[in-house]
Amino acid sequence: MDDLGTNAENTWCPGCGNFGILNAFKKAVLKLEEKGIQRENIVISAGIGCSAKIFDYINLSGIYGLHGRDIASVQGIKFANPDLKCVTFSGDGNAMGEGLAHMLFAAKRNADITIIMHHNSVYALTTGQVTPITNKGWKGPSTPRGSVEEPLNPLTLLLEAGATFLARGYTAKIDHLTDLIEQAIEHEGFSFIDVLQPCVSWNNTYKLYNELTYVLEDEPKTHDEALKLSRRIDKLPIGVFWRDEKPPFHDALYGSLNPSINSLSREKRLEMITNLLKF
Amino acid sequence: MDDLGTNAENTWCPGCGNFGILNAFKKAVLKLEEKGIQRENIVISAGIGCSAKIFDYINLSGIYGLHGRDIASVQGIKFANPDLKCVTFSGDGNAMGEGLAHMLFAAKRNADITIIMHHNSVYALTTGQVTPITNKGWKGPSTPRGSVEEPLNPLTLLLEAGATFLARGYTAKIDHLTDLIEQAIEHEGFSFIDVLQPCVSWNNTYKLYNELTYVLEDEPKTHDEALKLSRRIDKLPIGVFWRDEKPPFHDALYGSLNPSINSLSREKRLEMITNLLKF
Amino acid sequence: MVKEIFTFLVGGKAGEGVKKAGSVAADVLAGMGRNVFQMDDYMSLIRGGHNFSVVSSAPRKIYSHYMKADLVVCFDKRSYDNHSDQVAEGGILVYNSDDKDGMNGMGVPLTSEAKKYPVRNLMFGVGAVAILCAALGYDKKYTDDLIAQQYPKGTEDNQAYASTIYDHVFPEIGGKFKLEEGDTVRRIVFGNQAIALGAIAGGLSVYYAYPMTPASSLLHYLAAQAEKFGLAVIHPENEIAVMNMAVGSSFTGAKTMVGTSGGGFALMVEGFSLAGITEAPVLCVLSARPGPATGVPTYTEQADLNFALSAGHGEFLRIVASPGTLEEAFYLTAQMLDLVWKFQTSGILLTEKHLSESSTTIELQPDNIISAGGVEFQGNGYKRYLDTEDGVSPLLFPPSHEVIKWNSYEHDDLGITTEDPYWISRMHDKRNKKIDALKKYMKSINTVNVYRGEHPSNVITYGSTTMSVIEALKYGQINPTVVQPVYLNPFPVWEFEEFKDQTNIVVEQSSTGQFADLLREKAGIRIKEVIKRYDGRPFDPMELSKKIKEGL
Amino acid sequence: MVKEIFTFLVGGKAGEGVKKAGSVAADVLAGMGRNVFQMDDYMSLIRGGHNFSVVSSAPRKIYSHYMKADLVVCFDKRSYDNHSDQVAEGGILVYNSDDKDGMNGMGVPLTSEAKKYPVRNLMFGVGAVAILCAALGYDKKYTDDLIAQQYPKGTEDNQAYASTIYDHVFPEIGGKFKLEEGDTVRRIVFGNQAIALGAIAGGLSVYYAYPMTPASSLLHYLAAQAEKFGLAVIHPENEIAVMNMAVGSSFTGAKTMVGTSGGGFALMVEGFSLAGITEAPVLCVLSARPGPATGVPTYTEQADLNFALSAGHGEFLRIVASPGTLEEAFYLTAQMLDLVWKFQTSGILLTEKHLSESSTTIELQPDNIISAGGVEFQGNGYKRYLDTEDGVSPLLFPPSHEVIKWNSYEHDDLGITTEDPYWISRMHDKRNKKIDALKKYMKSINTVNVYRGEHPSNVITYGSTTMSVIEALKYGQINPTVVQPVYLNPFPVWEFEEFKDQTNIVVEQSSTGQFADLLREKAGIRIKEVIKRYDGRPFDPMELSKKIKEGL
Ligand SMILES: Cc1ncc(C[n+]2csc(CCOP(=O)(O)OP(=O)(O)O)c2C)c(N)n1
Ligand SMILES: Cc1ncc(C[n+]2csc(CCOP(=O)(O)OP(=O)(O)O)c2C)c(N)n1
Ligand code: SF4
Ligand code: SF4
Ligand SMILES: [Mg+2]
Ligand SMILES: [Mg+2]
Repeated sequence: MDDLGTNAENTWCPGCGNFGILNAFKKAVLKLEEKGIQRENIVISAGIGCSAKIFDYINLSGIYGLHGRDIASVQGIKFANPDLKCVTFSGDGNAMGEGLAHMLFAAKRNADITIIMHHNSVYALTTGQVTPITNKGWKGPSTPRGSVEEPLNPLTLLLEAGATFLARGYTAKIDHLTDLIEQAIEHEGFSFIDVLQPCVSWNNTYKLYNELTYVLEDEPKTHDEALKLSRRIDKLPIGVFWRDEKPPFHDALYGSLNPSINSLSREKRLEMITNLLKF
Repeated sequence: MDDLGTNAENTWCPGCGNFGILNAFKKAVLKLEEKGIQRENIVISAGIGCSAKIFDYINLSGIYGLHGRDIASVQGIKFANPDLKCVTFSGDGNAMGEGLAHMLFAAKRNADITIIMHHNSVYALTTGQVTPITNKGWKGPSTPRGSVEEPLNPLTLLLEAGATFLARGYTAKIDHLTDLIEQAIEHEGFSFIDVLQPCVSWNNTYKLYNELTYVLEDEPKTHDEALKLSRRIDKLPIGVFWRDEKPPFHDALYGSLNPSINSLSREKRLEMITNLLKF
Repeated sequence: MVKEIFTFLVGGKAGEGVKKAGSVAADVLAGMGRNVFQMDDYMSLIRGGHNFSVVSSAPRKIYSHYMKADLVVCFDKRSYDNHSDQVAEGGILVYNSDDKDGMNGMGVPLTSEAKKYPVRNLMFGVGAVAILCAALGYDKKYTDDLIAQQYPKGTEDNQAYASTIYDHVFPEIGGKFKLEEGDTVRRIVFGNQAIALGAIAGGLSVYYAYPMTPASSLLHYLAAQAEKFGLAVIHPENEIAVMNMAVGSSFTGAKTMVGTSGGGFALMVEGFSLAGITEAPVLCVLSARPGPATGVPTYTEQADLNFALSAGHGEFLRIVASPGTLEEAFYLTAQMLDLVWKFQTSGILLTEKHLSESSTTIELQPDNIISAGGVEFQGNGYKRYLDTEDGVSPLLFPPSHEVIKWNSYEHDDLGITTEDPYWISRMHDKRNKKIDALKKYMKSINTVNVYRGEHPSNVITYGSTTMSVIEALKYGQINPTVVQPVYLNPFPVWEFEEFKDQTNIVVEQSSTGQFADLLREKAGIRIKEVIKRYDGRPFDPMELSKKIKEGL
Repeated sequence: MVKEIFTFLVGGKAGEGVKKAGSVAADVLAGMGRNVFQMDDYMSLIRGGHNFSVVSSAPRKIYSHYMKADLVVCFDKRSYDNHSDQVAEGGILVYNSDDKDGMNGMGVPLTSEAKKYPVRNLMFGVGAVAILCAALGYDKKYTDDLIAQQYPKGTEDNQAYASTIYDHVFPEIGGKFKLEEGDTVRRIVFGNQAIALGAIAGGLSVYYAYPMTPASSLLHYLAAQAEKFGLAVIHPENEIAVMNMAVGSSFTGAKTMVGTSGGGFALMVEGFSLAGITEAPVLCVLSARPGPATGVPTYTEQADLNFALSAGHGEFLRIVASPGTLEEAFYLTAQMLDLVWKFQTSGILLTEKHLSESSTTIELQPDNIISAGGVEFQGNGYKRYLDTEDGVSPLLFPPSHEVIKWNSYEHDDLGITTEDPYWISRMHDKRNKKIDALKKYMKSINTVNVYRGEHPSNVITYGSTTMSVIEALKYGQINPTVVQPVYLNPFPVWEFEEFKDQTNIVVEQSSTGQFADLLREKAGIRIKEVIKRYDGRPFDPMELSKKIKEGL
């Protein structure tokens, strides 16, 4: 596992939930390798935030993108080379704020990517402002008198947008999370994991999540059940919330073409263009 | 009613559904005037598209904004002067494509604005491309082999985002639409009307909508009922889908302050700053 | 009457087949072996309003339409009002006598005749084509065949209608124009098509775009060609996605292009800056229209120049080039695709509505095209941002045993985020070295077109305005030297030394004279006069030649 | 030992109270009537890493921190490694003997002493404050009071800890530094606070921003002041919303401002262009950090200059100004708010992390502030885009019996969309007239600061680098004339005539020398040398003075 790490200095706060995501992801990669998915076929991306720093800590290829735009960039990788497994690490501000449209559209088109959302309910790296999924009343530096807005629910929105794989994990349940990551990457089509990630510096939710989370026994069978489960707040189920089958976008649009590999030769292109310009 | 029109040349195709929206809106303004809402207190906005051209045809003040950004600009008007009734006319490409995030966040924060969405399922002004709510299979110039994506559902997404007033109208049912517009403008908080708008040039849906639409007898009582209704496609109910009460954003954030009017005097500001800078 | 230049102008409402009639006329004239240039002037609407299409032709290469036309066909009163004073000496004006009568010119009952058929769509256009055929002396057989070929829907009705109109006008104008045939029959291509074909020839694999006039037809054309050429052509949710997806695709080694107009480009600039720091090769076609903001969507202007030259925050190499003709658009697109890959950076092919949407007969040599390339890494121990002599690091694409990290943060040579002052300044230097390397390379290629003339002064111009200038000089029979920088950033100052202190006239389509300022500021050019047009319309060669003459 | 300049540097991990210790030190020194300048160097992380705060002070006005410090306190080995060679002659180095021992300087068991208390957060900072108090010869009572005032949480533990540390160091360093008292006790203000207060003083009503370093503290400060001053301070979904909302708010007459850094600004430029064509008065504070893209978020650079000067597609008046000091930031923000309203256009207050996040003692005269204004319409028959002599149309706000239409399309004077060539060029001319009108107006105000010196050469600089230059000259006792354009667009060329052919040295924080190019290209300035720094760090006055001396 060691060689999945890098020499980059880790600058997360001690005790940060992000360590759990890093560990679970590395484990998942090893497990996928056992199943024959080579690590060089897995590429990663990330937005900007504490969450995104994971990019520097994982020794895999990919793009450290812009705040909110990783979900677009990672789709760009997939669409150009559909052979690659594409995973992005998105903060909740990143995915639900600046990047919301990209995420909903990725779900809508069933882009074959995996989004791991670090759900800490704050813009952690920019010192604790409210995110779109922060509870009402949050006193961050941009809402000193308490946020006045109700949070969005990532899971119900994604369900409505047509997502084909939705799950929730918790950073303190590493093996469970590992398993979810594995399944999400294996899923053909859009997959999203809402990872409950305590932020010890701005929003320490360990106690809360230890109390409220429980592992789902059965996956919901219907869209309605999935919706209902996603709405629960008295308890926080973790596990797979929704699974569906639809052809992934690249496949539906251009079948087995791999644009980065199956490029026509120069000769062929010029010949075809010459013909096209002849009468 | 005449003086609600302008001298601008109307450049909609003869038979376009947009005429219905124009007429219904003018009627609604007159009715609101009868109720004591003066027309100068109603300001309008619009994105870019055939739909948006309505801005030139209505003799009210406002901002003809950018494609997809009218929903932000109209909120900007409201937040600075909460006394104004703010309505924007958004194409479906505008509201659900380029502007999706703005619309969902306007609903989330319960911004006290009205969005009238011209639902023609095409980017009409740019010659008939697929929109985010166009049915799968649509052969527009950017999808010559047929679009491969399932449409988004504006109503269910907005329900999930926390919208407090949702309705659907049909351009061929002018009185019904007039009534919806009136209610939407009167509603305190976010309101949205999904207006089925046949586009005779790219997507002539008159026949379809004449067959499928019916006027809702009872408004749904629960969120679940509203969701269910919004999902119907065998028939297309028109009427009010959802109504809720929540304090509008400006009120929740700064109460009765009207930033454009209640500005502190220069003297007061300078005095306060001087005090702040003193020990 | 035998004329060198013959111009056909047809005007009417959107939806009446104006543009199609123009295209058919262009085909007819090209079919005579002549060169043609077609410019479509249309409003931002779908039906109604006022559109016109103007097609000029000559046995020689022709670079512009002319606003004075030999044959003018007006479908309605508004067209008549707009164009009745644009009839050339000895020309013919045909109008729709059903819309308004008692006017100068020849009235034809276009409407009442059309009413006899169920589908009136495009039918006026068919009438215009019949009028053209008659005026050029083509017989009915030719006209019938032409209609059959060009209007596959409702052909019979259209033929019948054409025949009636033909008969109407033939007695008066039949064979009025005898045109010299040209040497060979050439293909007609529109500007965005030339760009698309250049990109494909250069190796394009992936194209992303969100529709925006006047770049939309690039998306439409590529989408239509996608299957044939094995391209991924994708229309995503917005322009921000477009640019960020493009960076993602270029990461895989796929040659990637995007296209838009000013407003869409404005949304892309953050991602453009991302391409700068990640050193992602991405080419953006920026087809300008009058701004600011929504501006005038279906018209032309050159007001995005400064914006393009410094788009995106921070310092990085932005290659900007602008084609002067449709032929050049073809080659230059391929060359730009090559350059962004060679130097791993973002580039802009800056053009305007006037080039994107005009059509002309064209002779292309696809073999002359440059294929996009870049240095590829061999061996072990890959470093994405290896600092090399010219600042260009070898490329490598996934899947690979090596780890390839592109990073939007400042980074070390492995692509790992850094805040270390050493790496921050070193990576700035590395990227800046590419600017010098590109400049050196540019000295080995053609970066400025110089059309030598005999008059001891120069006309300096760029982009699609080049076409207007060349045609104006031909028309006016004046021959200053025309200097047209193809590359605008880095600006090829070295090519301007000789012109610096000569008499220079600048022609551009902007209200503040951005291009003239660029010439003055970057290359120290002395400028005698700046001829500007900024009402959304391209220059007319006649007017322009007069202005240039006055200026010289 | 009595010194003019006294510098305190404290380094450690994020979360250990480094910045707070710096602020307390600044308060202590300011409390002596001295002037202070505090610069915080921190990484983009929340806990750990390496941060430091450096506070320089003098009886006279001081414009920069110094990297050679008289008292250096290091909380950990990394700080020691970074700063042990930054001790000034005769200075003192204190380090944490629990982290590494056997080093030069004086070891203090910061960690083991802190471990005796439950809450260790910020405690090292308290230790550093105690060390400072001891070194300055303050007694325990003073120190206790100071701690009570500055660390309201866990005061007693902190006092006890401070006492222990004080006792540790006093024998060796007690009273080592005797500092001259200054004339009066001044307030300390940070850059973004000066901007915020300037905006409020100038009439601000609405502020929109999405958090982005180094502009975030502007949002935070204004959010905290909102209730008191009756402002709407809103943090929406993204920067695109920010700019488009701002245009909406300005439509109501509310003075509106937004703030961001390069990447966020990149997202705003479409809306910026909207402000251009709608003639919406919107002021954007653009606080730069090293780019491109995400770059280096918590450091400083001046690389967004060109981008700011021509941001947004199309042609419109963009006013760009950059404050040279924190005092100027206060007045200039108000003045810019006034100008965007006077000329109804978009403006950029361009600054950098170094100004935004540094603090200094300041003396402000709020009475000197300009309040934002504009021409308001009276009467009937309102035309939003009335073409006037100077291009500025009267304003009117809803609710009104008149119809007020702002339009992102090109429009006629009523604000109705147009495609008419007449209106297109006329509205271009109208907007361009405002450029001339502004230039004329600018000649009546101060647009360039000139600090006259005796040396027959000039140092030209701008933005926060001005502070570094002034301090470097003071330090080096050299006195060339310092020329600092406050306004960068339109560029006040008229003020530069006299300097054109003199010996000019340019100082800026960019790798390509954008500012030098601007001076050369816009004002024809001959430049002897460009001193650049682009590793994210501000200049140090000592180093800079050496470089300037060499250059002169
Ligand atoms: C366009 C843009 N706007 C703002 C920022 C500043 N920014 C960096 S990270 C961040 C928020 C991160 O929050 P989240 O995505 O939740 O990540 P976390 O730090 O909580 O893991 C913001 C606003 C940016 N980098 N780019
Ligand atoms: C940033 C930007 N991108 C693209 C466009 C081009 N554009 C103008 S209208 C439009 C689509 C309009 O579709 P819709 O909102 O559905 O309106 P409709 O014409 O159907 O009423 C587009 C893509 C633009 N004006 N701005
Ligand atoms: S601030 Fe929060 S999210 Fe960021 S590293 Fe620290 S604990 Fe983790
Ligand atoms: S194209 Fe469609 S939406 Fe546009 S005006 Fe015509 S009918 Fe209406
Ligand atoms: Mg977060
Ligand atoms: Mg539409």
